[in-house]
Amino acid sequence: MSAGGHFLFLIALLPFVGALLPGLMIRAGRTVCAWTAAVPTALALVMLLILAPAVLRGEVITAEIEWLPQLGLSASFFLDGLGLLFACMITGVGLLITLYARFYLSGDDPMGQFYTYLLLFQGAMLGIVISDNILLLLIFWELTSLSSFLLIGYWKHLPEGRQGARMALAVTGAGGLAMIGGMLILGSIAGSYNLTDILQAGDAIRASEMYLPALILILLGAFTKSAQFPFHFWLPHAMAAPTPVSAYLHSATMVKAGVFLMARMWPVLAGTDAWFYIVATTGLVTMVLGALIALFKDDLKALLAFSTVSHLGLLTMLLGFGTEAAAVAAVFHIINHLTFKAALFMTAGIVDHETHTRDIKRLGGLRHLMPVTFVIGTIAALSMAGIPLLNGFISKEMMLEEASHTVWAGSPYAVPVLATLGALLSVAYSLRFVFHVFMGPVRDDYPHKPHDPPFGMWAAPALLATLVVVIGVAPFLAEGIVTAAANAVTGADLHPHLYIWHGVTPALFMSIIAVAGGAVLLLMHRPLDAAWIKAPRPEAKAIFDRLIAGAVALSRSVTEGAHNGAISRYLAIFTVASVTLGYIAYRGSGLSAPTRELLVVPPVIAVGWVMLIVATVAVVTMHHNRFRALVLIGIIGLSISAGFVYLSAPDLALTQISVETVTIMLLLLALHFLPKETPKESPIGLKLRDGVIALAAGAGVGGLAWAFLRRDIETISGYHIANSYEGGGGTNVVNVILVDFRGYDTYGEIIVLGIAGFLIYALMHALLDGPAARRLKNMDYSQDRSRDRHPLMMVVVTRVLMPIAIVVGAYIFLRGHNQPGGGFVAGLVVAIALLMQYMASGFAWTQERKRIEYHTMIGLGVVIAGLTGVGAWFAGQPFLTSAYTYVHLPPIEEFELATAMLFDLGVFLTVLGAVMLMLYSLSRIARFAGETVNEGPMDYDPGANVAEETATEGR
Amino acid sequence: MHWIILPVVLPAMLAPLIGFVMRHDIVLARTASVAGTVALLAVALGLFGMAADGATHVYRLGDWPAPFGIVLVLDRLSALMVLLTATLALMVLVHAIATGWDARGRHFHALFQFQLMGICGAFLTGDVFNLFVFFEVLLIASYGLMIHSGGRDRMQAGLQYVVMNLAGSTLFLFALGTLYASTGTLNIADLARVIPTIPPEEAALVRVAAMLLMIVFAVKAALFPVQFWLPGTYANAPAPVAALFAIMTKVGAYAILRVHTVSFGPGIEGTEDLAATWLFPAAIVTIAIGAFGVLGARRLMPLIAFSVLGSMGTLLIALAAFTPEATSAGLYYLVHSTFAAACLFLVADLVVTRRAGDTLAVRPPTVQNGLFAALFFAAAIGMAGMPPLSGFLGKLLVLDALRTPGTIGWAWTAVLAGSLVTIVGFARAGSALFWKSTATPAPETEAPAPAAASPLEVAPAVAGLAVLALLAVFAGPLSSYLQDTAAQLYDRAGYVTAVLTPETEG
Amino acid sequence: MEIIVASAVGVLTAGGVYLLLRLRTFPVILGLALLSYAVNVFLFASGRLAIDQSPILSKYGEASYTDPLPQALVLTAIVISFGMTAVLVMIGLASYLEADTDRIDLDDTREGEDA
Amino acid sequence: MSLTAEILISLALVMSGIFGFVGSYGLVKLKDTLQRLHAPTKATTLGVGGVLIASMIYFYTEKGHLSIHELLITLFLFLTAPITANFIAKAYMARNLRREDLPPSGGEYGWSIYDDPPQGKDLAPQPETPETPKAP
Amino acid sequence: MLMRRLVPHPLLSLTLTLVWLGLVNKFTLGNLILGAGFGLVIPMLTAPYWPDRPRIGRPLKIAEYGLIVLWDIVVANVQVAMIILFKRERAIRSHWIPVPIELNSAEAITVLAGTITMTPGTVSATLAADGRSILVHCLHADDPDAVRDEIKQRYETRLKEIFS
Amino acid sequence: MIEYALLFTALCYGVALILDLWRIAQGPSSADRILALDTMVINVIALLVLYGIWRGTAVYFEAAMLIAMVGFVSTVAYCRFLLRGDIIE
Ligand code: NA
Ligand code: NA
Repeated sequence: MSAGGHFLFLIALLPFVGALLPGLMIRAGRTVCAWTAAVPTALALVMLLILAPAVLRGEVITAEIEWLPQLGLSASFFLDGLGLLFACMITGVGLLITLYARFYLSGDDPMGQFYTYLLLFQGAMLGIVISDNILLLLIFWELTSLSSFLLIGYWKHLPEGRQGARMALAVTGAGGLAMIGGMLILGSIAGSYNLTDILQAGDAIRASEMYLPALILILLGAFTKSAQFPFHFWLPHAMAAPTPVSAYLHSATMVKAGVFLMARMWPVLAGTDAWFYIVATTGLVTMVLGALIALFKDDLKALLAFSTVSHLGLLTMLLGFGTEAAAVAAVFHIINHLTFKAALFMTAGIVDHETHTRDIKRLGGLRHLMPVTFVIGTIAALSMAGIPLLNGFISKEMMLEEASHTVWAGSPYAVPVLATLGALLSVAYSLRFVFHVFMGPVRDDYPHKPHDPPFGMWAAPALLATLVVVIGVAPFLAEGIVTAAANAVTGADLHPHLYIWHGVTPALFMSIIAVAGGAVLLLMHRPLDAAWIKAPRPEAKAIFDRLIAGAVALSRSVTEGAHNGAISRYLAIFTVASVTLGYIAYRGSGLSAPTRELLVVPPVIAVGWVMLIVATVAVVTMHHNRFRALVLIGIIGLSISAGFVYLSAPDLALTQISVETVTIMLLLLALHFLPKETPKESPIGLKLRDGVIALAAGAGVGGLAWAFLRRDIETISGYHIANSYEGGGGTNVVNVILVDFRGYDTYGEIIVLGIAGFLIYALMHALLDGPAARRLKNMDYSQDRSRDRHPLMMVVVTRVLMPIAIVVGAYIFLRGHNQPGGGFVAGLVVAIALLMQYMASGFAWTQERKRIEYHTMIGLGVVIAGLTGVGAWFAGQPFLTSAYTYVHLPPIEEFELATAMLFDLGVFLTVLGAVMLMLYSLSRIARFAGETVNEGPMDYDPGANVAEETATEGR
Repeated sequence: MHWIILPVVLPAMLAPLIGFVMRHDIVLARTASVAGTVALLAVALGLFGMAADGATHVYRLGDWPAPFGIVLVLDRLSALMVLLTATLALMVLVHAIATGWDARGRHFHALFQFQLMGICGAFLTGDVFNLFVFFEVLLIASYGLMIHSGGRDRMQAGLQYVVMNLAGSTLFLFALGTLYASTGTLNIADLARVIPTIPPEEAALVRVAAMLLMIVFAVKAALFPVQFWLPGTYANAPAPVAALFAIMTKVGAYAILRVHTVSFGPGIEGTEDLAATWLFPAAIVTIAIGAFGVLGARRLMPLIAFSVLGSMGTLLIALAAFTPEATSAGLYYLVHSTFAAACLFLVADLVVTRRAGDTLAVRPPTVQNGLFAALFFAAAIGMAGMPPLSGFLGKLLVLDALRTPGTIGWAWTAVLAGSLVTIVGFARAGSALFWKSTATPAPETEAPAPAAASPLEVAPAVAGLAVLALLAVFAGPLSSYLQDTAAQLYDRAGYVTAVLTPETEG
Repeated sequence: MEIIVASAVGVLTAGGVYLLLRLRTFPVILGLALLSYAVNVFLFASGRLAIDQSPILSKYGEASYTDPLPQALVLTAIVISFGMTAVLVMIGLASYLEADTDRIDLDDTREGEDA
Repeated sequence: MSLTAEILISLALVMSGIFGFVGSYGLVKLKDTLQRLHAPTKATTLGVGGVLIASMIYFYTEKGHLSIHELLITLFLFLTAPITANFIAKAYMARNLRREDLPPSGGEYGWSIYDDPPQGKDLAPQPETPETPKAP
Repeated sequence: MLMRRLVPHPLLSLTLTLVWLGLVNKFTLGNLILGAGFGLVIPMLTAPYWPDRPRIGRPLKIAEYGLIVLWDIVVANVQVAMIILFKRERAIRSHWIPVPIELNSAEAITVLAGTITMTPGTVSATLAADGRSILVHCLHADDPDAVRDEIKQRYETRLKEIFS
Repeated sequence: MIEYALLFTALCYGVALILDLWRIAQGPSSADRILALDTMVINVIALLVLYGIWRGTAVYFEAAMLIAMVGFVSTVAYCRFLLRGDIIE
């Protein structure tokens, strides 16, 4: 870090910190607010001025903090002549704008916000010009786009403001993104993202094959920001911003960022044919075109905006020439343009502020009403026209001089002629600004009676106008900064001299032609204007709007077409993708030779297969009758369970069949509310498509199974078989895996069930609290029903069967560790037993007599399982480590006690609780739907009449 | 030594208690839920510290050696993901409580804790089947959260979400079956040991398994062409839930990263080519879809949802390269995009609940229009990857890491153009919501104006923005941690040794 | 036997996928049920097929056992898919009651003005 | 295993096989649903009984201890078969027959599928008062 | 009364104990104790669902009744099998037979209906709403009244004795 | 001898299953289908017990018993659905 480097951090940081203040200080009044906004700017300026002497001596101030070294991004800053020039411009004009805005903004405008945005923007601009790391520069670059978006859209209620802001953001944002690409390429060629390093690597960069892409991408950024043709159209629309913003962004700062960047990169990128033809040509075209359009703009600010476009073109062209003299001219013109253009914008703002119009056709004669404004405006405008003794003249002469000996594609005339034309047009619109606004007779139809504004408002432009004159008369005063900046741009050691009088050069003649021609054009303005209005020309805004609207419409049709909520299509795509990608993966390699001998198929198994296939096909073909489909599903479940038994998987059989039963119950309960038929609505084409997809999926999965079923592999389960008894204390290896080896899976699994229970309960409440409740109430399920609800026979049999089923559940639970069974199946068996009771005696009656909340059961189950796992900690073992022991209690024979059983108890409780909570929730909905409630265990108990006293017992 | 299991056990024990003990007392439930989440955050920080030294910690559940039992594996990556989850969770939880979302239905806090359990479990496990189980845990909890408080649109969207994920889970099982059938093991480290021993010319089955697994993970990560579920889901979920879901897509990304690096990853002849064939182009298309969606959105919530989609594309484009550099860039972007998305949803919630719906049509300005506008633009800047928030750095890192000739053109174009379209889309939306509204007079007869947002309601969103800023400021140290993380991830031998060697610390 | 199992898985999958692609909630639920049968058998088969070799340790000498691990995995999968199905059924029902239609596709495009 | 046992077992098996077949054959052959109901409820149930008896004898002679859990299945089937038949019959009647198709019950009340049960004082069906869930 | 609460249904308790022994399929003291435990606990837990204990008057008759029914089942099955296998379809004459009953307890009615279903060619299709008659479907009978009378005399009379 | 008897019986039940299947496909009433499914369940139970005898093991007994139990419950549920629509009311 060089001496004074700390100041650089402060300069970069101050505006951002300061941005917080105005918003907070606005309560203290508008003037205080303005002051708080001015302080950081002023401080930054002071620091710059402190550093200035050293920089002017040719020193470069640097400062660096590491930020993201992995990327090559560091918070490093440097200040050379170019940076100093721009930084001073940014802070200096910033101060003036702060002052001006204090008076310009009306009482309704949120001033705090304004200054906040302004400072943010200023910080971003300062960052750009003092960044020593191009990634850092990119960050500030994007920040200028964002903050200018806020500034342009400041008057949110105006559609022009919003649209202008979005347009600016879109165009400059796009350029910025392109520039990211360019900068990353540049960095990788140079091997560093530090500007100081990159500036040393010019030769390497220009020689690289990636030079052209990088150049184009970076220029895209610069051109969009600096409103170069064909990206110039956003700038005039940005004029919807309050005039202080226009004066700042569109004269001094933001639009100059592109120019700055070209100047910054000049030593690295300039000097090639590509550079010359792209940059100089673009600049030239922009200069002429901008000037031409400016001439016919009736809106004062639009006129100035296009004039800015034109001048930016001029600067671009100069930088594009790639000569050192042109670079000097560019640097000098940057200063000059700043002074007169900012003054002009402020003048325009004053006129607008005073007359309530910016329409030139409604103005004229203001010379008498607003003499001060007139003087300021005229000086600035004449400088813009390039009238001698004003600073614009000098730099324009230098420009014409450079143009006069530039050869473009072999032609020595193209550039000089067009440059002169540009200058000529420039004279014309500048004079128009003076004559059509201030000269002529005083009118009596101004929207508002104008007079000169308060001093605070004209002070800033007056100061600038003074500068215009001072530099115009004594240009050598600017030599120091111009030299420093030009040396920074070119990397050479130049000592340019600035004179008012350049001698009789081609430039002088070109200048004379321009002034004379401009005057003539102004005289002919009326007919020309009429012709212009009639002439067909592309309206950039309309094109842009159409472009965006088209993009939006396209996006909309793409996204809405694709994400239209047609889940069947999503699923079809998902299936097709899975099959296709799976197949691609499969085709990428081969298979080993089959090793397994195939098992024979006994006839009964073949029958089972037929059952399964027929039932599946029938489900598919008959699914429109929903109840029938459920019956058919029953066959599938049955055959698969039997198949599991045959294939040595008794646990699977038990689980499959009991789960299936409960599932069918749930489906039946739900089907009660749903339509009983599925309409036949799929067109044949869709069915065909789905059929093909389904067959492909089936073939894929079946083929996969067929492929691996014939091949043996080593698996890890030998360990499980070997350690199940010794280490896990059980002989049912599957169960030991479930509660011990992979007990953690089971833990997750019961949690899934518990959540399902909770979820369904919550959903039931959401339904009953919502509008669906009313629909439910109005549903009529009564038609077509049998009259007996709780038949006597069923009730009686259940009285015996349910306890038996519970014993069976207990049995299955207790033996699970050693024989097929376990907590899960047991839970389902007991749940089915309870279900039997619910079916027999009805929900309300049964529910009244239940002993334990199902929520509690789920909670207990999950907690018990968890605590069993945690218990192992106290033995210094990991979660879910089991222990078991054999207990001998005479007269009972020896039995095993295992913590795994406690875990299984958790499983049991969760399963039972979850299933019951699900059924409970579904039944609650049915109760809500106006179902009646039974109060006795059966429809009619003939015994109750005989022995009434016993019938009421147990209530 | 039991620290590793805590992120799973803690919420898993708390949730049922909240579910059955505190089901009728929202204050108690809130207290417990916040306390639990804070504790989770503390644990996550502890784990983060534990993993920072680069050791791979293995926790053998049931004291069974890998690959026969299930192990939890804590390395830098899983520690990071758990920490990310816990931080996000706390933010979202405070928002849900402050805005009262949690009281608009039953069992919010129980489901929330279960959700955390599932996510943490998925990040910590070292076993693919267990990964499936925890996927299911987090999914079923997410179903509950998704339809929390009910309502027609939400219910229909929830139904689609469930169906899509059930299809995904089915594919997961097909993939696991194929995997076990072709390798005989389920442990990620053991797979990494076994798969290289399969002759490359006989690897068809394991290749299918790898590919199907990738599709499964891609469904979660919302990658083209299995991304369709995301916009409808996120747009219709309660906003805080959508914010929490920001981590859910990352679970998919994490799984791809973990499994397809360690088990099938670079250097394994039979399977290494699979990842790139589809992942990379899919990520490109995903970015495009996300960007188009943002630009074309008619409603705010889908707009944000699409921006999440786009961010997943950007993330996956980095991960698809399967190089340590790109992975570490991707991880930075992952952390960033999680907070950015969450933040955006939280801000949107503040706005939408005070506005008649989330259509991007002009409505009179709400209370605190300026505050909301500022928050929205800040969050949008984060999401669109604009400076000064971390998204810009994330994007730069990703771009910088993708420089191979085959990828650079597509990747850069997609990321940069996607950003542009996204920016334009956000600008349009913000302009309509906050600017245009100022030109709309409030209707004469109006229901009482919605209440202003309390500081507590705004705090989580602001905290999210602060995190984005901090991520940017401390990008250097974070990146170097992430480089170490990626290096550790690509050190497959180290992982395998740590997991499969019996005497390593447990 | 192997071809029986493989073909059964294939047919169940095909049927499941076909129903999964239908437009109403109920057939979709049926489709998922078929798919879950298919996947359970598939997963089970990944341990290869064996007859009369149940993984219940025998006290009498050496015996051969089928691979128990896939069976345990299938059990876990069955339970999980049960929970999921229950939730799906309930959400399907809720969606029907809220929207008064059991179409599973939805039209999510609603009006919104250009900004 | 003694020849007697073998013969007994085989006999029980063959008989049960025949009954099992007859049950399903009746299901196919008989023309009316209610007629069909007779076949499986009896024949099939008995068929299973035969298999179970065979199993008991087999395990007794083979393993030497009396296996009784087959009896449980038998008990279960005998307990449930009447209910099953009853329900299926009612389901059929409710959907396919009208009150007039059946003979009168001869008592005060008609058949339960068509007629409401006698209304006792606490048997009156009444709608549940919708329980408004407590707001949390 | 306490006894009544502790052992609400002694027969059920006995049955459950036997069921347990059947399930474990091994008669040991430990299993008997465990089974008896279940036999005691489970009826206690499920007592609310079986509020009134049926009065069984003549326990010995139960055995007799059981044997008769078992015999009838075997015979019935052979008969039905014959009808199914060999009778031409047109020759089968099915009937609806309403059987008025005098049993009062729900348990008794259930046993009767069950018996009817399991025995010769009859299925009890439904009860009257007041439980005072059973509608029996007869697969094949030349004299429906005879069938009704046999039901009443062979089964109902015995059941009346048992449940009294 | 027992082997042949087992084979014969198994074949009988196999054919029975096919007949049941035919009835399920044929209907015509839902009651017929339920009846046929119930018969199928009982036939499968018989086959499982036969399988147990054939293999000389009691491992498959629980499956048979459980199928008997759930077969009953689901039959009742199907019927209740036809009778009342709501199986638990
Ligand atoms: Na253990
Ligand atoms: Na399990």
